Amino acid sequence: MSDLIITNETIDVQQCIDTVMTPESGGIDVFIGTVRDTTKGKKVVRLEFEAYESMALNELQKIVDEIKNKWPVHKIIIHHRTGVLYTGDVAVVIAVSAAHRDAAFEACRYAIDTLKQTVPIWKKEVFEDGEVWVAAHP
Amino acid sequence: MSDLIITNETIDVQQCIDTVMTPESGGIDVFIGTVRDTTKGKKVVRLEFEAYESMALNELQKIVDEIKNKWPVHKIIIHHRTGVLYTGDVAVVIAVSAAHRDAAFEACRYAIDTLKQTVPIWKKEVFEDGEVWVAAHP
Amino acid sequence: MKINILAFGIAREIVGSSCTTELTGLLVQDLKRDLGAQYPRLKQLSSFMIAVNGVYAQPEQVINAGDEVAIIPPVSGG
Amino acid sequence: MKINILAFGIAREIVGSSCTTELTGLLVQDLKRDLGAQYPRLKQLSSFMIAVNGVYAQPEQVINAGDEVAIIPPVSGG
Repeated sequence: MSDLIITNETIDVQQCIDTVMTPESGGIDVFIGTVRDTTKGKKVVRLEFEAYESMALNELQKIVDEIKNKWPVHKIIIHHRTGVLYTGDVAVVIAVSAAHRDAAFEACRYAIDTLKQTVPIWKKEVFEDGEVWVAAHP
Repeated sequence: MSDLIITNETIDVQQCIDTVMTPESGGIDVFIGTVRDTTKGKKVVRLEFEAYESMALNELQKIVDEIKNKWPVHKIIIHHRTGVLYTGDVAVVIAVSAAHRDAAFEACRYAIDTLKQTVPIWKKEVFEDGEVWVAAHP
Repeated sequence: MKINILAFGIAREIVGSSCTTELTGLLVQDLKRDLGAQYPRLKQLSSFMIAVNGVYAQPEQVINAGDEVAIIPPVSGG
Repeated sequence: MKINILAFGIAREIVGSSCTTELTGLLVQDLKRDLGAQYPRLKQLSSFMIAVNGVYAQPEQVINAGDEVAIIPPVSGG
Protein backbone atom coordinates (compact mmCIF):
# COMPACT_ATOMS: atom_id res chain seq x y z
CA MET A 1 0.00 0.00 0.00
CA SER A 2 1.30 3.46 -0.90
CA ASP A 3 2.10 5.76 2.02
CA LEU A 4 0.49 8.88 0.54
CA ILE A 5 -2.92 8.47 -1.01
CA ILE A 6 -5.70 10.75 -2.21
CA THR A 7 -8.65 8.47 -2.77
CA ASN A 8 -12.29 8.45 -3.66
CA GLU A 9 -12.79 5.22 -1.67
CA THR A 10 -13.26 4.39 2.00
CA ILE A 11 -10.01 4.56 3.99
CA ASP A 12 -9.08 1.36 5.84
CA VAL A 13 -7.78 2.60 9.19
CA GLN A 14 -6.57 -0.78 10.38
CA GLN A 15 -4.56 -1.24 7.21
CA CYS A 16 -2.96 2.20 7.74
CA ILE A 17 -1.91 1.15 11.24
CA ASP A 18 -0.58 -2.22 10.06
CA THR A 19 1.44 -0.43 7.39
CA VAL A 20 3.34 1.84 9.78
CA MET A 21 4.02 -0.82 12.41
CA THR A 22 7.62 -2.06 12.35
CA PRO A 23 9.50 -4.38 14.73
CA GLU A 24 11.45 -1.35 16.00
CA SER A 25 8.29 0.65 16.79
CA GLY A 26 7.16 1.16 20.38
CA GLY A 27 4.52 3.80 19.76
CA ILE A 28 2.09 4.65 16.98
CA ASP A 29 -0.01 7.78 16.95
CA VAL A 30 -2.98 7.87 14.64
CA PHE A 31 -5.14 10.87 13.82
CA ILE A 32 -8.53 10.24 12.23
CA GLY A 33 -10.50 13.19 10.92
CA THR A 34 -14.21 12.40 10.70
CA VAL A 35 -17.27 14.23 9.40
CA ARG A 36 -19.17 16.00 12.19
CA ASP A 37 -22.93 16.35 12.05
CA THR A 38 -22.81 20.04 12.93
CA THR A 39 -20.46 22.98 12.42
CA LYS A 40 -20.92 26.27 14.27
CA GLY A 41 -24.32 25.05 15.40
CA LYS A 42 -25.61 24.25 11.89
CA LYS A 43 -26.55 20.73 10.79
CA VAL A 44 -24.22 19.43 8.07
CA VAL A 45 -25.96 17.36 5.38
CA ARG A 46 -22.73 16.28 3.65
CA LEU A 47 -19.20 17.38 2.83
CA GLU A 48 -17.72 17.47 -0.65
CA PHE A 49 -13.95 17.18 -0.92
CA GLU A 50 -11.90 17.87 -3.99
CA ALA A 51 -8.15 17.80 -4.48
CA TYR A 52 -5.54 18.94 -6.95
CA GLU A 53 -4.18 15.46 -6.70
CA SER A 54 -0.70 15.67 -8.22
CA MET A 55 0.14 18.82 -6.24
CA ALA A 56 -1.48 17.43 -3.08
CA LEU A 57 0.82 14.40 -3.27
CA ASN A 58 3.82 16.74 -3.71
CA GLU A 59 2.81 18.74 -0.64
CA LEU A 60 2.18 15.58 1.41
CA GLN A 61 5.64 14.33 0.45
CA LYS A 62 7.11 17.65 1.68
CA ILE A 63 5.40 17.13 5.03
CA VAL A 64 6.83 13.62 5.29
CA ASP A 65 10.32 14.89 4.39
CA GLU A 66 10.11 17.67 6.98
CA ILE A 67 8.95 15.23 9.65
CA LYS A 68 11.79 12.81 8.92
CA ASN A 69 14.22 15.70 9.31
CA LYS A 70 12.74 16.81 12.61
CA TRP A 71 11.77 13.62 14.47
CA PRO A 72 13.15 10.06 14.68
CA VAL A 73 10.08 8.38 13.21
CA HIS A 74 9.93 5.05 11.42
CA LYS A 75 6.98 5.28 9.01
CA ILE A 76 4.31 7.81 8.13
CA ILE A 77 1.18 7.27 6.10
CA ILE A 78 -1.36 9.92 5.12
CA HIS A 79 -4.58 8.95 3.35
CA HIS A 80 -7.11 11.62 2.40
CA ARG A 81 -10.58 11.19 0.96
CA THR A 82 -12.17 13.06 -1.91
CA GLY A 83 -15.79 12.99 -3.03
CA VAL A 84 -19.01 13.17 -1.04
CA LEU A 85 -18.82 12.29 2.67
CA TYR A 86 -21.52 11.99 5.32
CA THR A 87 -21.55 12.14 9.12
CA GLY A 88 -19.16 9.59 10.59
CA ASP A 89 -17.20 9.06 7.39
CA VAL A 90 -13.42 9.19 7.67
CA ALA A 91 -11.92 12.14 5.75
CA VAL A 92 -8.27 11.70 6.66
CA VAL A 93 -6.02 9.22 8.45
CA ILE A 94 -2.47 10.00 9.53
CA ALA A 95 -0.42 7.27 11.22
CA VAL A 96 3.13 7.66 12.51
CA SER A 97 5.31 5.03 14.13
CA ALA A 98 8.44 5.65 16.20
CA ALA A 99 10.54 3.92 18.81
CA HIS A 100 9.16 6.29 21.46
CA ARG A 101 5.83 8.03 21.78
CA ASP A 102 7.07 11.65 21.90
CA ALA A 103 8.17 11.59 18.27
CA ALA A 104 5.01 9.79 17.13
CA PHE A 105 2.68 12.29 18.83
CA GLU A 106 4.58 15.39 17.74
CA ALA A 107 5.03 14.27 14.15
CA CYS A 108 1.37 13.27 13.80
CA ARG A 109 0.23 16.61 15.18
CA TYR A 110 2.60 18.46 12.87
CA ALA A 111 1.33 16.46 9.88
CA ILE A 112 -2.35 17.30 10.34
CA ASP A 113 -1.66 20.94 11.25
CA THR A 114 0.52 21.42 8.16
CA LEU A 115 -1.81 19.46 5.88
CA LYS A 116 -4.62 21.85 6.78
CA GLN A 117 -2.43 24.83 5.86
CA THR A 118 -0.65 23.73 2.70
CA VAL A 119 -2.15 20.72 0.93
CA PRO A 120 -4.44 21.66 -1.99
CA ILE A 121 -7.61 19.93 -0.87
CA TRP A 122 -10.91 21.76 -0.52
CA LYS A 123 -14.03 21.03 1.48
CA LYS A 124 -17.52 22.31 0.81
CA GLU A 125 -20.00 22.08 3.67
CA VAL A 126 -23.52 21.48 2.48
CA PHE A 127 -26.28 22.53 4.90
CA GLU A 128 -30.04 22.15 4.56
CA ASP A 129 -30.30 25.77 3.41
CA GLY A 130 -27.07 26.40 1.52
CA GLU A 131 -23.42 25.53 1.13
CA VAL A 132 -20.04 27.08 1.82
CA TRP A 133 -16.43 26.42 0.76
CA VAL A 134 -14.64 26.25 4.11
CA ALA A 135 -12.12 29.06 4.74
CA ALA A 136 -12.73 30.66 1.33
CA HIS A 137 -13.88 34.03 2.62
CA PRO A 138 -12.58 36.29 5.39
CA MET B 1 -17.76 -2.84 24.76
CA SER B 2 -16.50 -1.46 28.06
CA ASP B 3 -14.38 1.70 27.82
CA LEU B 4 -11.72 0.59 30.31
CA ILE B 5 -10.39 -2.92 29.93
CA ILE B 6 -7.46 -4.92 31.27
CA THR B 7 -7.36 -8.04 29.16
CA ASN B 8 -5.37 -11.16 28.50
CA GLU B 9 -6.61 -11.22 24.89
CA THR B 10 -5.63 -9.40 21.69
CA ILE B 11 -6.88 -5.80 21.57
CA ASP B 12 -9.05 -4.95 18.55
CA VAL B 13 -7.85 -1.48 17.53
CA GLN B 14 -10.57 -0.93 14.93
CA GLN B 15 -13.24 -1.73 17.48
CA CYS B 16 -11.69 0.79 19.90
CA ILE B 17 -11.88 3.47 17.21
CA ASP B 18 -15.45 2.58 16.27
CA THR B 19 -16.42 2.79 19.94
CA VAL B 20 -15.22 6.37 20.45
CA MET B 21 -16.58 7.74 17.17
CA THR B 22 -19.75 9.79 17.65
CA PRO B 23 -21.73 11.93 15.17
CA GLU B 24 -20.42 15.06 16.95
CA SER B 25 -16.77 13.99 16.62
CA GLY B 26 -14.47 15.69 14.13
CA GLY B 27 -11.17 14.29 15.37
CA ILE B 28 -10.01 11.06 16.96
CA ASP B 29 -6.52 10.55 18.29
CA VAL B 30 -5.37 7.01 18.91
CA PHE B 31 -2.20 5.91 20.66
CA ILE B 32 -1.04 2.34 20.18
CA GLY B 33 1.79 1.03 22.31
CA THR B 34 3.52 -1.92 20.67
CA VAL B 35 6.28 -4.31 21.68
CA ARG B 36 9.68 -3.26 20.28
CA ASP B 37 12.25 -5.86 19.30
CA THR B 38 15.03 -4.05 21.15
CA THR B 39 15.41 -1.86 24.22
CA LYS B 40 18.61 0.06 24.94
CA GLY B 41 20.30 -1.95 22.20
CA LYS B 42 19.36 -5.37 23.62
CA LYS B 43 17.15 -7.84 21.77
CA VAL B 44 13.84 -8.39 23.57
CA VAL B 45 12.57 -12.00 23.47
CA ARG B 46 9.18 -11.21 25.05
CA LEU B 47 7.43 -8.94 27.53
CA GLU B 48 5.36 -10.15 30.46
CA PHE B 49 2.67 -7.79 31.74
CA GLU B 50 0.80 -8.15 34.97
CA ALA B 51 -1.80 -5.89 36.56
CA TYR B 52 -3.51 -5.33 39.86
CA GLU B 53 -6.70 -5.31 37.90
CA SER B 54 -9.27 -3.81 40.26
CA MET B 55 -6.94 -0.97 41.24
CA ALA B 56 -5.79 -0.46 37.64
CA LEU B 57 -9.41 0.06 36.59
CA ASN B 58 -9.84 2.59 39.44
CA GLU B 59 -6.76 4.51 38.30
CA LEU B 60 -7.84 4.41 34.66
CA GLN B 61 -11.23 5.80 35.67
CA LYS B 62 -9.44 8.64 37.50
CA ILE B 63 -7.56 9.48 34.30
CA VAL B 64 -10.81 9.55 32.34
CA ASP B 65 -12.45 11.78 34.97
CA GLU B 66 -9.50 14.18 34.94
CA ILE B 67 -9.54 14.37 31.15
CA LYS B 68 -13.26 15.08 31.06
CA ASN B 69 -12.66 17.94 33.51
CA LYS B 70 -9.81 19.39 31.47
CA TRP B 71 -10.78 18.95 27.82
CA PRO B 72 -14.04 18.93 25.83
CA VAL B 73 -13.78 15.31 24.69
CA HIS B 74 -16.62 13.01 23.69
CA LYS B 75 -15.41 9.49 24.45
CA ILE B 76 -12.26 7.83 25.77
CA ILE B 77 -11.36 4.17 25.73
CA ILE B 78 -8.26 2.59 27.24
CA HIS B 79 -7.51 -1.09 26.71
CA HIS B 80 -4.36 -2.64 28.23
CA ARG B 81 -2.96 -6.11 27.74
CA THR B 82 -1.65 -8.50 30.36
CA GLY B 83 0.21 -11.74 29.82
CA VAL B 84 3.05 -12.63 27.49
CA LEU B 85 3.60 -10.37 24.46
CA TYR B 86 6.01 -10.62 21.55
CA THR B 87 7.45 -8.11 19.05
CA GLY B 88 4.67 -6.29 17.21
CA ASP B 89 1.96 -7.18 19.71
CA VAL B 90 -0.25 -4.34 20.90
CA ALA B 91 0.19 -3.63 24.62
CA VAL B 92 -2.11 -0.63 24.98
CA VAL B 93 -4.63 1.31 22.93
CA ILE B 94 -5.97 4.72 23.92
CA ALA B 95 -8.57 6.39 21.70
CA VAL B 96 -10.11 9.81 22.30
CA SER B 97 -12.77 11.56 20.25
CA ALA B 98 -13.60 15.27 20.32
CA ALA B 99 -15.23 17.90 18.15
CA HIS B 100 -11.79 19.39 17.42
CA ARG B 101 -8.37 17.83 17.18
CA ASP B 102 -6.61 19.88 19.87
CA ALA B 103 -8.60 18.28 22.68
CA ALA B 104 -8.24 14.78 21.20
CA PHE B 105 -4.44 15.04 20.87
CA GLU B 106 -3.87 16.63 24.27
CA ALA B 107 -6.16 14.26 26.12
CA CYS B 108 -4.66 11.17 24.46
CA ARG B 109 -1.14 12.32 25.30
CA TYR B 110 -2.16 13.04 28.88
CA ALA B 111 -3.77 9.60 29.19
CA ILE B 112 -0.70 7.60 28.15
CA ASP B 113 1.70 9.81 30.14
CA THR B 114 -0.42 9.47 33.29
CA LEU B 115 -1.09 5.75 32.76
CA LYS B 116 2.65 5.14 32.75
CA GLN B 117 3.02 7.00 36.05
CA THR B 118 0.05 5.83 38.10
CA VAL B 119 -1.71 2.70 36.83
CA PRO B 120 -0.62 -0.49 38.65
CA ILE B 121 0.59 -2.51 35.67
CA TRP B 122 4.07 -4.01 35.48
CA LYS B 123 6.22 -5.09 32.60
CA LYS B 124 9.08 -7.57 32.68
CA GLU B 125 11.48 -7.48 29.74
CA VAL B 126 12.89 -10.90 28.94
CA PHE B 127 16.20 -10.91 27.04
CA GLU B 128 18.20 -13.84 25.73
CA ASP B 129 20.47 -13.64 28.77
CA GLY B 130 18.21 -12.45 31.58
CA GLU B 131 15.18 -10.43 32.54
CA VAL B 132 14.34 -7.17 34.24
CA TRP B 133 11.23 -5.55 35.74
CA VAL B 134 11.13 -2.19 33.97
CA ALA B 135 11.71 0.85 36.24
CA ALA B 136 12.01 -1.30 39.38
CA HIS B 137 15.52 -0.22 40.29
CA PRO B 138 17.24 3.20 40.31
CA MET C 1 0.81 34.23 -24.57
CA LYS C 2 -2.35 32.19 -24.08
CA ILE C 3 -2.30 29.78 -21.15
CA ASN C 4 -4.69 27.21 -19.77
CA ILE C 5 -5.45 27.50 -16.10
CA LEU C 6 -6.75 24.81 -13.77
CA ALA C 7 -9.05 25.89 -10.97
CA PHE C 8 -10.24 24.11 -7.85
CA GLY C 9 -12.78 24.54 -5.07
CA ILE C 10 -14.47 27.91 -5.05
CA ALA C 11 -12.09 29.14 -7.78
CA ARG C 12 -13.47 26.44 -10.07
CA GLU C 13 -16.96 27.72 -9.40
CA ILE C 14 -15.81 31.27 -10.25
CA VAL C 15 -13.73 30.64 -13.39
CA GLY C 16 -14.76 27.13 -14.48
CA SER C 17 -12.66 24.00 -14.08
CA SER C 18 -10.30 25.07 -16.84
CA CYS C 19 -10.12 28.51 -18.38
CA THR C 20 -7.87 30.09 -20.95
CA THR C 21 -6.44 33.51 -20.37
CA GLU C 22 -4.27 35.87 -22.41
CA LEU C 23 -1.22 36.61 -20.27
CA THR C 24 -0.27 40.33 -20.56
CA GLY C 25 2.96 39.89 -18.56
CA LEU C 26 5.40 37.10 -17.90
CA LEU C 27 5.16 36.82 -14.12
CA VAL C 28 2.88 35.11 -11.63
CA GLN C 29 1.94 38.50 -10.18
CA ASP C 30 0.82 39.65 -13.64
CA LEU C 31 -1.41 36.60 -13.95
CA LYS C 32 -2.92 37.24 -10.51
CA ARG C 33 -3.65 40.85 -11.48
CA ASP C 34 -5.23 39.79 -14.78
CA LEU C 35 -7.34 37.08 -13.16
CA GLY C 36 -8.49 39.50 -10.47
CA ALA C 37 -9.59 41.98 -13.14
CA GLN C 38 -11.33 39.31 -15.21
CA TYR C 39 -13.00 37.56 -12.23
CA PRO C 40 -13.59 40.12 -9.45
CA ARG C 41 -14.98 37.39 -7.12
CA LEU C 42 -11.45 35.97 -6.86
CA LYS C 43 -10.40 39.19 -5.10
CA GLN C 44 -13.10 38.65 -2.46
CA LEU C 45 -11.48 35.40 -1.29
CA SER C 46 -9.37 35.30 1.89
CA SER C 47 -6.47 34.75 -0.50
CA PHE C 48 -5.66 32.95 -3.71
CA MET C 49 -2.35 31.49 -4.73
CA ILE C 50 -0.95 30.39 -8.07
CA ALA C 51 0.74 27.03 -8.46
CA VAL C 52 3.05 26.38 -11.39
CA ASN C 53 3.76 22.75 -12.25
CA GLY C 54 2.29 21.57 -8.97
CA VAL C 55 4.30 23.89 -6.71
CA TYR C 56 3.25 27.13 -4.97
CA ALA C 57 4.65 29.95 -7.12
CA GLN C 58 6.34 33.17 -5.98
CA PRO C 59 4.99 36.52 -7.32
CA GLU C 60 8.16 37.19 -9.36
CA GLN C 61 8.28 33.73 -10.87
CA VAL C 62 8.18 33.58 -14.70
CA ILE C 63 5.43 31.55 -16.38
CA ASN C 64 6.54 29.62 -19.46
CA ALA C 65 4.47 28.21 -22.29
CA GLY C 66 3.48 24.65 -21.43
CA ASP C 67 3.57 25.18 -17.65
CA GLU C 68 0.70 23.66 -15.68
CA VAL C 69 -0.81 26.69 -13.97
CA ALA C 70 -3.48 26.45 -11.28
CA ILE C 71 -5.51 28.81 -9.11
CA ILE C 72 -5.34 27.68 -5.48
CA PRO C 73 -8.01 29.24 -3.24
CA PRO C 74 -7.69 28.86 0.56
CA VAL C 75 -7.22 25.16 1.25
CA SER C 76 -9.47 23.32 3.72
CA GLY C 77 -8.48 19.67 3.77
CA GLY C 78 -8.36 17.49 6.86
CA MET D 1 -3.07 -7.52 63.91
CA LYS D 2 -2.31 -10.06 61.17
CA ILE D 3 -3.00 -8.88 57.62
CA ASN D 4 -2.77 -10.46 54.19
CA ILE D 5 -0.80 -8.50 51.66
CA LEU D 6 -1.03 -8.75 47.88
CA ALA D 7 2.14 -8.18 45.91
CA PHE D 8 2.73 -7.57 42.20
CA GLY D 9 5.59 -7.38 39.72
CA ILE D 10 9.01 -7.49 41.34
CA ALA D 11 7.40 -7.21 44.79
CA ARG D 12 5.60 -10.50 44.12
CA GLU D 13 8.95 -12.10 43.31
CA ILE D 14 10.39 -10.75 46.58
CA VAL D 15 7.56 -11.55 49.02
CA GLY D 16 5.37 -14.06 47.15
CA SER D 17 2.02 -13.31 45.55
CA SER D 18 0.32 -13.11 48.91
CA CYS D 19 2.05 -12.91 52.26
CA THR D 20 0.83 -12.50 55.79
CA THR D 21 2.50 -10.07 58.12
CA GLU D 22 2.03 -9.14 61.77
CA LEU D 23 1.36 -5.41 61.85
CA THR D 24 3.23 -3.79 64.76
CA GLY D 25 1.60 -0.38 64.22
CA LEU D 26 -1.66 0.88 62.80
CA LEU D 27 -0.39 3.07 59.98
CA VAL D 28 0.74 2.56 56.40
CA GLN D 29 4.18 3.92 57.28
CA ASP D 30 4.49 1.25 60.01
CA LEU D 31 3.68 -1.45 57.49
CA LYS D 32 6.26 -0.09 55.05
CA ARG D 33 8.89 -0.08 57.78
CA ASP D 34 8.02 -3.67 58.83
CA LEU D 35 8.04 -4.92 55.24
CA GLY D 36 11.37 -3.21 54.58
CA ALA D 37 12.88 -4.93 57.63
CA GLN D 38 11.41 -8.33 56.71
CA TYR D 39 12.28 -8.09 52.99
CA PRO D 40 15.40 -5.91 52.54
CA ARG D 41 15.19 -6.22 48.72
CA LEU D 42 12.06 -4.06 48.82
CA LYS D 43 14.22 -1.18 50.06
CA GLN D 44 16.47 -1.51 47.00
CA LEU D 45 13.60 -0.65 44.65
CA SER D 46 13.31 2.85 43.16
CA SER D 47 10.26 3.13 45.43
CA PHE D 48 7.39 1.06 46.70
CA MET D 49 3.93 2.25 47.59
CA ILE D 50 1.13 0.71 49.60
CA ALA D 51 -2.41 0.58 48.29
CA VAL D 52 -5.35 0.09 50.64
CA ASN D 53 -8.61 -1.10 49.10
CA GLY D 54 -7.35 -0.38 45.61
CA VAL D 55 -6.22 3.21 46.27
CA TYR D 56 -2.72 4.60 46.83
CA ALA D 57 -2.40 5.08 50.61
CA GLN D 58 -0.85 8.00 52.49
CA PRO D 59 1.85 7.24 55.13
CA GLU D 60 -0.38 8.34 58.03
CA GLN D 61 -3.39 6.37 56.83
CA VAL D 62 -4.75 3.79 59.32
CA ILE D 63 -5.00 0.15 58.22
CA ASN D 64 -8.09 -1.67 59.41
CA ALA D 65 -8.76 -5.40 59.71
CA GLY D 66 -10.31 -6.63 56.48
CA ASP D 67 -8.67 -3.97 54.29
CA GLU D 68 -7.22 -5.17 50.98
CA VAL D 69 -3.57 -4.17 51.28
CA ALA D 70 -1.11 -4.35 48.37
CA ILE D 71 2.56 -3.62 47.72
CA ILE D 72 2.94 -1.48 44.59
CA PRO D 73 6.49 -1.42 43.18
CA PRO D 74 7.32 1.16 40.44
CA VAL D 75 4.68 0.77 37.73
CA SER D 76 5.68 0.24 34.11
CA GLY D 77 2.54 -0.18 32.03
CA GLY D 78 2.02 1.23 28.56
